[in-house]
Amino acid sequence: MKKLINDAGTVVPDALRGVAAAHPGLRVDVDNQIVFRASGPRTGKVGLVSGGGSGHEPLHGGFVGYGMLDAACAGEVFTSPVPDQMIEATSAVDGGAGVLHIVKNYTGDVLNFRMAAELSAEEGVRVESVLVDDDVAVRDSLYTAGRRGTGATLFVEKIAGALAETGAPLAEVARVAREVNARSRSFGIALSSCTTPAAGRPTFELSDTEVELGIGIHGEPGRTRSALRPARELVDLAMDALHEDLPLSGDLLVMVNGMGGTPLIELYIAYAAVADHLAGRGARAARCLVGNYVTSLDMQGFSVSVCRLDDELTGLWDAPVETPALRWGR
Amino acid sequence: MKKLINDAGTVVPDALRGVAAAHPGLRVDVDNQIVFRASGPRTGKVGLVSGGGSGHEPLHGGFVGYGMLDAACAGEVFTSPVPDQMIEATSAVDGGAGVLHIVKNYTGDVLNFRMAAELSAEEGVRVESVLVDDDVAVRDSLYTAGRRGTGATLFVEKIAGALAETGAPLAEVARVAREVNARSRSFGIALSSCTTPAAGRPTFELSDTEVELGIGIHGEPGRTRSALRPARELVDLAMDALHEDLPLSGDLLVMVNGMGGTPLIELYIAYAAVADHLAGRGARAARCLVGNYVTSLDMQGFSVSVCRLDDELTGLWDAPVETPALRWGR
Amino acid sequence: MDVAFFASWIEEAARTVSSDRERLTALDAAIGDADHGTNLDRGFTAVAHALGTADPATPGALLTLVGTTLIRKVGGASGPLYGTFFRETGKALGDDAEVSVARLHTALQAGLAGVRALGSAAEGDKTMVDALAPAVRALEEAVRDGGDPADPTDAAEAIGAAAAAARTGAESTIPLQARKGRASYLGPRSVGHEDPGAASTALILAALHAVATR
Amino acid sequence: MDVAFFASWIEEAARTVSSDRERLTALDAAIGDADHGTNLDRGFTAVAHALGTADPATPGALLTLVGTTLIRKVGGASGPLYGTFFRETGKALGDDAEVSVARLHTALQAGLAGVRALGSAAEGDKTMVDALAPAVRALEEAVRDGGDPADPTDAAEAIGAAAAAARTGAESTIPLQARKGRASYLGPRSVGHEDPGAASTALILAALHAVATR
Ligand SMILES: Nc1ncnc2c1ncn2[C@@H]1O[C@H](COP(=O)(O)OP(=O)(O)O)[C@@H](O)[C@H]1O
Ligand SMILES: Nc1ncnc2c1ncn2[C@@H]1O[C@H](COP(=O)(O)OP(=O)(O)O)[C@@H](O)[C@H]1O
Ligand SMILES: [Mg+2]
Ligand SMILES: [Mg+2]
Ligand SMILES: [Mg+2]
Ligand SMILES: [Mg+2]
Repeated sequence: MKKLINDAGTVVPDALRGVAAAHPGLRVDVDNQIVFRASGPRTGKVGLVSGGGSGHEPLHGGFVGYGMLDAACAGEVFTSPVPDQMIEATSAVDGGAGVLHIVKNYTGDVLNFRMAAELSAEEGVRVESVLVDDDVAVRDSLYTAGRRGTGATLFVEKIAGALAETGAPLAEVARVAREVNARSRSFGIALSSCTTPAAGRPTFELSDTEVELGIGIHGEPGRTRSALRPARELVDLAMDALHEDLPLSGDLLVMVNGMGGTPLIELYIAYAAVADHLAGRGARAARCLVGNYVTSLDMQGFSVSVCRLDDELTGLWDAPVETPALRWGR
Repeated sequence: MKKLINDAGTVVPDALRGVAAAHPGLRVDVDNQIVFRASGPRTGKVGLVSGGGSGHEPLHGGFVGYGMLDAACAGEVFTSPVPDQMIEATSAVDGGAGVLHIVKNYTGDVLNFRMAAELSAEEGVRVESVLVDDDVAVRDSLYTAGRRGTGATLFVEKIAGALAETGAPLAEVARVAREVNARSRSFGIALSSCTTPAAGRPTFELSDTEVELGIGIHGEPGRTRSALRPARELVDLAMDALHEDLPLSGDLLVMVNGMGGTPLIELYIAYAAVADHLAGRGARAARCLVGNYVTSLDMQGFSVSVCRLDDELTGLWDAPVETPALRWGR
Repeated sequence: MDVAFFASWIEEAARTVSSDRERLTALDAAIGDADHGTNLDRGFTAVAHALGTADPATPGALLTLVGTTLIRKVGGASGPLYGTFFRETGKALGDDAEVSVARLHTALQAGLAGVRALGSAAEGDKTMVDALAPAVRALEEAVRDGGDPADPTDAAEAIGAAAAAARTGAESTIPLQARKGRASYLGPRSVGHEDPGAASTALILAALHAVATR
Repeated sequence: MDVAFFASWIEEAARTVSSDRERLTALDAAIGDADHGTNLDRGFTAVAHALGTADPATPGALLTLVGTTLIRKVGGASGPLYGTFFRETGKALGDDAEVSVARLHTALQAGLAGVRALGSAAEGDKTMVDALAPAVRALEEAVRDGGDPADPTDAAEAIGAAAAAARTGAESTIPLQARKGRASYLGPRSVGHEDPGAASTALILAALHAVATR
């Protein structure tokens, strides 16, 4: 394993110390692994708390700031954070209007956030939880833990965050968050595995001519292995999978997301193919992001996320945001 | 070689098509491989043109937009663009106040930009050229082609771009650009080589326990090979090299830059070490960037760039910028 | 079985989780995210620390503290699930200073019920429940079939049956397709691998047996 | 040597650059950025295309077009340098329809001067100049030492001496430490490798020789 780290056991606090040093707009509780806005809670504003395992940077800490999250809890690499962190974050960001938990649908995240929500409620904070489960690679049925939460988490955090900034009530913010999730789908493809610092070797092995289709963001193998092929064809595979689940039409918010080890030049090549694919279906990327936003350590690969926009969602997407990883309008 | 590409021969135009599709604020001439602001030249504003080999994304095309470049010429991977592109870009962005060429110090870039500047001048455009040569790994002497231009290119493009936006004359914009370069230094360390699409295999081989010290941004080997060690120690090596050349003191602009294949979590770990190192020297990162900005395809590694700020430069750094890869204040 | 016995169990469990950490992580790499061994090792290290400072007076208090610590320190799926298991087991033991095998059985049953309620996994879903449920059943049978509930040899035998059932249960997950947790994302590709949580449950019950035969 | 002869040279140079592309790129990988073969191959492909459409009338016009095309299409260090080399050589040939070896020598001398002026490399800096300069010198000597300037066999021999000198010159770069171009960044680590530009110069002159002996 070759990583720019000090010690496999201190990866998360070491990185959080860097986040703290780099971003004066954030307050980082390194011991409890929580990233807050430095400005603290705003009275009457719904607080947004998210969190999850580390290794997906900039998700979630990089999305804390005006117009997006109020706090993010960082777990160990690929391991959901614990209820204590969530409870601490929840009470710290409550401005009296309640707190929204944005939870990616993994058993660990769900169980820990559920415990935290119950205990926070007992402490008198109004909490609503929204589950993100956008990954069409997982068939949602009795036979799985349900779809995973992946790229759409960014969409939910941005759009719900923008609405919260307007002073909308908790129920409204939760409604729009669920709406974004319901309108969003993702599909990911890996060209390589990733190596967690603790394990020290790649989670799975891929030959030079293979890709994993339908991967999540934890280095877990995908649903099938397939032959490496031109970017255009890989994108078509992903887009077809999305379309099968949610017809691609009208104005879309589109993200071509890198898994951490894929350079930007390749992501733009993929985005060109996405734009072509959408044109072929008569749909349009009204808004887009191309970059490394929801990553899986050093994995090479990409995911495509789409959200069917309406005027309300487009307006909230365009609203100002000021976080380390997403910034416009201020 | 495993890359998200269509064909090794069409990497640059394919990526430029993606840039064009993703960024309505840009106009991309895919045939001539030039990225322009969609808004065209502004009368009385000095135009800023840069460019270089591809494979360093977001440099340079990702820095075209308000407050930064007016045009960027993209060469083949790791190969400087040709004079025709530069001449075309220069005449297209001239708003009557002349054009600044920002040139990274590599023989290829220098020669091609020199030819372009001469021909553009013959066509009646006032052109000034600024050479960026910030890489302290190369001893500047009679015995080398001089220091390479690396991370400081971003600093020069941002700060000169901000000044140009105020309507400052060409000589002033060139002066501040040279000043930024004179105050900036960089040093890079690679944990892996990179693979150009045309070559199809890594430019050099590194074992699992080795790093290359003093690398540039073209996958070229560094000046020495050394043992892999904790991030903190690698950072100290880089910082010591910078300090030896330009004492680290006072307010600095600092960039911890990823080489393309290193995930953000590791860059933050490095940034924590940079902040510690600076504190130890009584210096301060008054402004900073942490991310993949001046990359070398899929190389794993990082570079640290510093610029000694004064009030003028800090103000220009803080001025609004709106490009695909750097955005604040609007 | 007194509080010292239960302290030894947890100590032994911590030791064996630590020495089998790589194996558990490797199992998780195959059908999960390669962290199960690291997660449990981190959790049991925190447990050792918590027990060292708190020094609980009864078996019930001890196991409840173990559970709370796991919930607070592990994260992931296994943190709340194992945490709940130990908490519910501990709570069921009340303030008793001395625990019989029969009492242990009902307490473990409560622990299992807690895991089931939280994770809603049924047997056959390829989770820790596939090791835990047969273990509790085996203990129940051993208790019912007799022996002297106060005789330590008989207790050790009963616990041995439970540990063996856990091991068999863990192995029985190999041919199963996962329906819960991260492994379920793999669909049919989850077949052919032992579930890491079931494997760690077998380890934890083997530790109980090891301590009972000392 | 007429325009057809020079067209054949360039054709042969394109062929050999293309077939040696990987080797040139590998040389560049060792002390540069692994693109020299790709760069030249792209350039000569564009040259072939340009010659196919433009059909220049004289050797001078042809070589000038070759140079301009290389400048326009190659980029990097070698684009302007080789471009200048061919342009200056072509310009020095003026409108002549037929070129003697002596005339070729003075023209190549002008090409070399152009490369020197642009890149300011001296012999021994480990660049293409280390192949080009001895080649031009060898041609000069061959011309001076006689032979019938109009006899094709004597011309071929003279050109053969130039090509051999270029090859020797390219090999002479191996022990050198680079002082120009990308390889100079490596300092002492550039020692022990053949300069890719010198290697391609040797190829281009070998192509000239091959055509001259047909
Ligand atoms: N719903 C569930 N009910 C019971 N056990 C579960 C459930 N989901 C997962 N598990 C268990 O948790 C184990 C994985 O734990 P661990 O790897 O520590 O957490 P994570 O999956 O969050 O990385 C699985 O092997 C399985 O035995
Ligand atoms: N200043 C110079 N003068 C003469 N030749 C040079 C000079 N700099 C570089 N070269 C030649 O250019 C070759 C490299 O060409 P190429 O790899 O195509 O360009 P780049 O270095 O821009 O990638 C070197 O091997 C060397 O022979
Ligand atoms: Mg996990
Ligand atoms: Mg090059
Ligand atoms: Mg796991
Ligand atoms: Mg080269």
